[in-house]
Amino acid sequence: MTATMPQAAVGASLSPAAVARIRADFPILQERPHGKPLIFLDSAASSQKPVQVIEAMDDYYRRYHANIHRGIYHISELATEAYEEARSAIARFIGSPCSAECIFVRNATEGINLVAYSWGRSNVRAGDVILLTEMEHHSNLVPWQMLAQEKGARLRFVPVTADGRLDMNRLDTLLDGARLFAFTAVSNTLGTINPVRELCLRARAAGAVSVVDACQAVPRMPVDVTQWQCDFAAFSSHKMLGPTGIGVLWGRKDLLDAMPPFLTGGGMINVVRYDRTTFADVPARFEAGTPAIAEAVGLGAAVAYLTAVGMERVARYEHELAALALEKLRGIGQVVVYGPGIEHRTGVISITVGDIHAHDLASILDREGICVRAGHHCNQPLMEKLGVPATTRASFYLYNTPDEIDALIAGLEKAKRIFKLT
Amino acid sequence: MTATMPQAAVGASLSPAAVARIRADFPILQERPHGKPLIFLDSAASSQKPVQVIEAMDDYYRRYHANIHRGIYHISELATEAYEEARSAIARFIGSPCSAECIFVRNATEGINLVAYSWGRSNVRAGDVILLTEMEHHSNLVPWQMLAQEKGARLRFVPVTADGRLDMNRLDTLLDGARLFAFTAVSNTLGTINPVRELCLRARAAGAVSVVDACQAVPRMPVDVTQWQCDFAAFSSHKMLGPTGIGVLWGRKDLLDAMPPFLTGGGMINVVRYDRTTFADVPARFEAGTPAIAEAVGLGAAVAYLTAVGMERVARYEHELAALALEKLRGIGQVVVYGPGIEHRTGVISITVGDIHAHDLASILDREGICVRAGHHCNQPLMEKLGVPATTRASFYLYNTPDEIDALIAGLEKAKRIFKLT
Amino acid sequence: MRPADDLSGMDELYRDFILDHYRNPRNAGTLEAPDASCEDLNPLCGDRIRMDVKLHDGIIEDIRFQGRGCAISQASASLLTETVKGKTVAEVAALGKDDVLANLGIPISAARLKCALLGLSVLKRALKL
Amino acid sequence: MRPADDLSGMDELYRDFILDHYRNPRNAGTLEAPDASCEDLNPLCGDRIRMDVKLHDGIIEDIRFQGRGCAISQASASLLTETVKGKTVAEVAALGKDDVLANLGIPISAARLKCALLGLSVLKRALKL
Ligand SMILES: Cc1ncc(COP(=O)(O)O)c(C=O)c1O
Ligand SMILES: Cc1ncc(COP(=O)(O)O)c(C=O)c1O
Repeated sequence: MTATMPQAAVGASLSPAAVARIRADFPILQERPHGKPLIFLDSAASSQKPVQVIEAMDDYYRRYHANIHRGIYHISELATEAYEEARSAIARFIGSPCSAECIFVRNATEGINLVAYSWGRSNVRAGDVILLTEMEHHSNLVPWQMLAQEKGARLRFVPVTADGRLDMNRLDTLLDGARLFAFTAVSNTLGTINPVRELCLRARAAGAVSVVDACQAVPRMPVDVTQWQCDFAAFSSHKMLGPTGIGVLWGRKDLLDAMPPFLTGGGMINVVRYDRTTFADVPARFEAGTPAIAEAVGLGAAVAYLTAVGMERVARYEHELAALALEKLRGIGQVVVYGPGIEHRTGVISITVGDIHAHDLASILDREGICVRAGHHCNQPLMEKLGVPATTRASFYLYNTPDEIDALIAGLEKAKRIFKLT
Repeated sequence: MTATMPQAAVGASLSPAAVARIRADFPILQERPHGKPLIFLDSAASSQKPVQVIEAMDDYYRRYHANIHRGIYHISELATEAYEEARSAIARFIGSPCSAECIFVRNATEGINLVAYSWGRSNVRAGDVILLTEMEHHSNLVPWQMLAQEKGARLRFVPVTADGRLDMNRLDTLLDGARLFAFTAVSNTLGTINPVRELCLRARAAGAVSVVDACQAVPRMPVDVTQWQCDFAAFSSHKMLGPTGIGVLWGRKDLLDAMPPFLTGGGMINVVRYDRTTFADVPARFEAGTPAIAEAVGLGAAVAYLTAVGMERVARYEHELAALALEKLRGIGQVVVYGPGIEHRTGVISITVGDIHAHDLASILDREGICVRAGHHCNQPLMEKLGVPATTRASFYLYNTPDEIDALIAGLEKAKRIFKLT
Repeated sequence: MRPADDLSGMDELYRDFILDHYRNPRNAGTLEAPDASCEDLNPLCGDRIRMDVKLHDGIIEDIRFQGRGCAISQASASLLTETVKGKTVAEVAALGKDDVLANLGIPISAARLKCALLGLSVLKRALKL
Repeated sequence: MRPADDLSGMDELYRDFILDHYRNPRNAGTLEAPDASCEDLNPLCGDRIRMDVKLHDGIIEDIRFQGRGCAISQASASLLTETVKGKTVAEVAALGKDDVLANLGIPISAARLKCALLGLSVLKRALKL
């Protein structure tokens, strides 16, 4: 719906000029919290939005908002088309052969819950094994605890090694007898990039269905669910330049076709009688009630933006920033970096600095205009395992710059002076 | 976040000048589908949005978007405050004594499903009765069918009388032994306004929990859940000038406090271990994952807009439009109006015209720029009972005018000429 | 208030023969012991059509339809029964959206396309195409 | 790159005595057989505090706290234990947000308020206030 697209330079990564042009698309980067330029290093929690996305939703509300699907008038037809076009755009973006495999949900969390309730409750039985990893976000852990508790199934965990990677040696043993293997493509705390395709193939070989938490992968690297060979994948719009209030559950068509509905009500039915109901085909079967229409339009615009920049480039640029940050962090004493070496990670970096608690560190950085996340990152058991109550996490995205990493380093040094650490 | 507010004139209803000023706030009313001015008579499906709402969300994305709750930096604090302020504003708007009673969901449909899954699965047992009415939207019918099926409970229905009202005579008999009574405050097909307070009190007297589908009530009349004496109420933002992608489940605090979680994951936990989890208090317990933050801000702005206009006035004006439309419709031969007399209804009017099918009628009106809904309105069993495959529904809201009703009447007459009806 | 328009544009959408097929559907009813049969509905709008077919040597010897719904869906189904009588199953298989629209000869908006195509889709399902 | 700022503004937030209470908490530890005890955490950030109290005639005779978390939460709890020793339960009941902030004497942002108040809230729960 919006015509202007980012003008990224050609090349392997993003040039400084390309990044400057990208930055110009993000109005929030003009903000000056505490009188300092905003340095946003918390995109792993939620990314900022380019004008293209904001304007696409604006345009929707100003020109063609209407409820979809059942409206026999012009603006309702436009809204329906835009909603379904967004679905198709997302399907193309993640290499899905068929747009009906993309179900709109509120966020990745709801997507995973949908699988746990709909697939899980009708396929997992007492004594079955559900395999997870020790690095899962609460959203890819608690729904499986609930399912295991309801069904009397057992949870197992792929251990995380000392350098923050999955212990692949024990995988086949752990997969033995597993009905389902749910794991994250990228750790939101350690930055670890997991070998998704290998994990999916080994799950399939063991007869387990694979559920990929793609929340940190889809925003920052090329993702192809066909290449991954996964069965389900969930991700959130708000982490990939899109609006809040929408996310996607991707599922293999044959699995989705066989699944009972989860939420029920308007829009997902075939024939309703007072005493019984038959349900619509996917994706409608899983989209009860009026959906997040404007948000789908916004997510479609976000996907168009990322496609125009090129996901290969986004991934390479973020990797460059991560490498730079790791190198500079090595130069500061008392900084501990968690997670694997640069070759296995993306631009999500968790640290601790001496005895400065993460919240204090984040507060000090905030006064410098620097936004980082502090806490357990919805990874409490992993924190426990790492032996820290909390870490401070900086995460980079296509609009960040090397200068901002310098500012982060200067902020950390200032924090050390305040806390009288040498 | 936006300063300008609608300038409604003082008075019992809305004056033509007040309506003109309101209309100026809705950009979409400038559209010209098929070269004709847009006449939007489908607000019962989804309302249009004033600039105040669109701009509040714009402002959020341009100035202070960040993930909420766990962010120790300026814009995250602003986002958290705005999100919680929206919750408080909604609580005040519906007379809730405590903002923690308002849970953000995607839409009314999800709100009702939340009650069915969380309250229903832990409170309804085999043989229990769930009482509904014959005029329920699929979203307040199918979730209860699913629950009844899972638990072996029985559904009963309060009959709809010939003039489209609930048969109150049989209510106490039907309530006998009921665990739960779910009903709509206003029929989205017949326009009937149900006696919510009486229904809730009689449910309570019979020991049944009441669930009010407030989807068509909250947008168009003053609602006070304390006065209603209900236990749960669900409604959608998109029908009350707010954005898509968000809705509210209101629940009595003591009931919510005792309910197990529904969706699980980030943001709704207390302590997570690999093998077990304890959960946060309400409302957080029921808001898993990153919520619809921008949408909450937009809904807050919608509530501010409606409050500034005054819900008494909105209700009276809509009632006046409905009375005018009913009178004019009586003047056209072969028009059948469904639903009760004007004293029991709001501005939602379903009709059939001779043997013209609703879809054909809607297509003809569309060419005149008139947007109406045609079909079963997610009320298939009620349609069956009325003995019609579909109706054409016009619904009015604060931005509609008497002129638009004249245009509707002219459109209906044209349709009759095309179909050669006299 | 806007002036009453003339009927141009809309009589385009609802030409006389469409109304005639709507009110007097051809080949209306059901067949006893059909060789192929299918009933389906468009869940979004509730339009419903049933097709009964009598086959002989791969040729549609007789066909009946029963339905309820809008003028577009019912007229389109009625026209279709006229078109296919005497045709081979292979010829029906080759029929597509364009043939249906050509048959109707009127502009169909995206929202109404499913109405127009319901008859053909039911017939194809009856014939397992 | 931006010039390194001086420490003004931030040493306001982390004055020496705050750091001192953080690193050398007063009344640290637990009590054997306390008359009142409570442990709680702020689930949003994981800060955790336990308070043990020895009461005599409605007076806080002894108090110990144990915790982990940020400088604000731990220093605030440490300061609190000094404040309440020798006070009556009724006096503790009267303590509120303003008293805690006055004790700390530094500006606290909305996001950090829960850290500052955690100690008081745990103590009040221990005393069933
Ligand atoms: C009475 C009633 N209940 C429930 C709904 C469902 O609302 P939503 O689709 O926003 O969940 C609607 C609107 O379609 C309605 O009119
Ligand atoms: C790896 C991972 N999984 C799941 C989530 C949950 O995403 P959301 O809160 O959008 O549902 C997140 C983000 O918080 C994440 O980083």
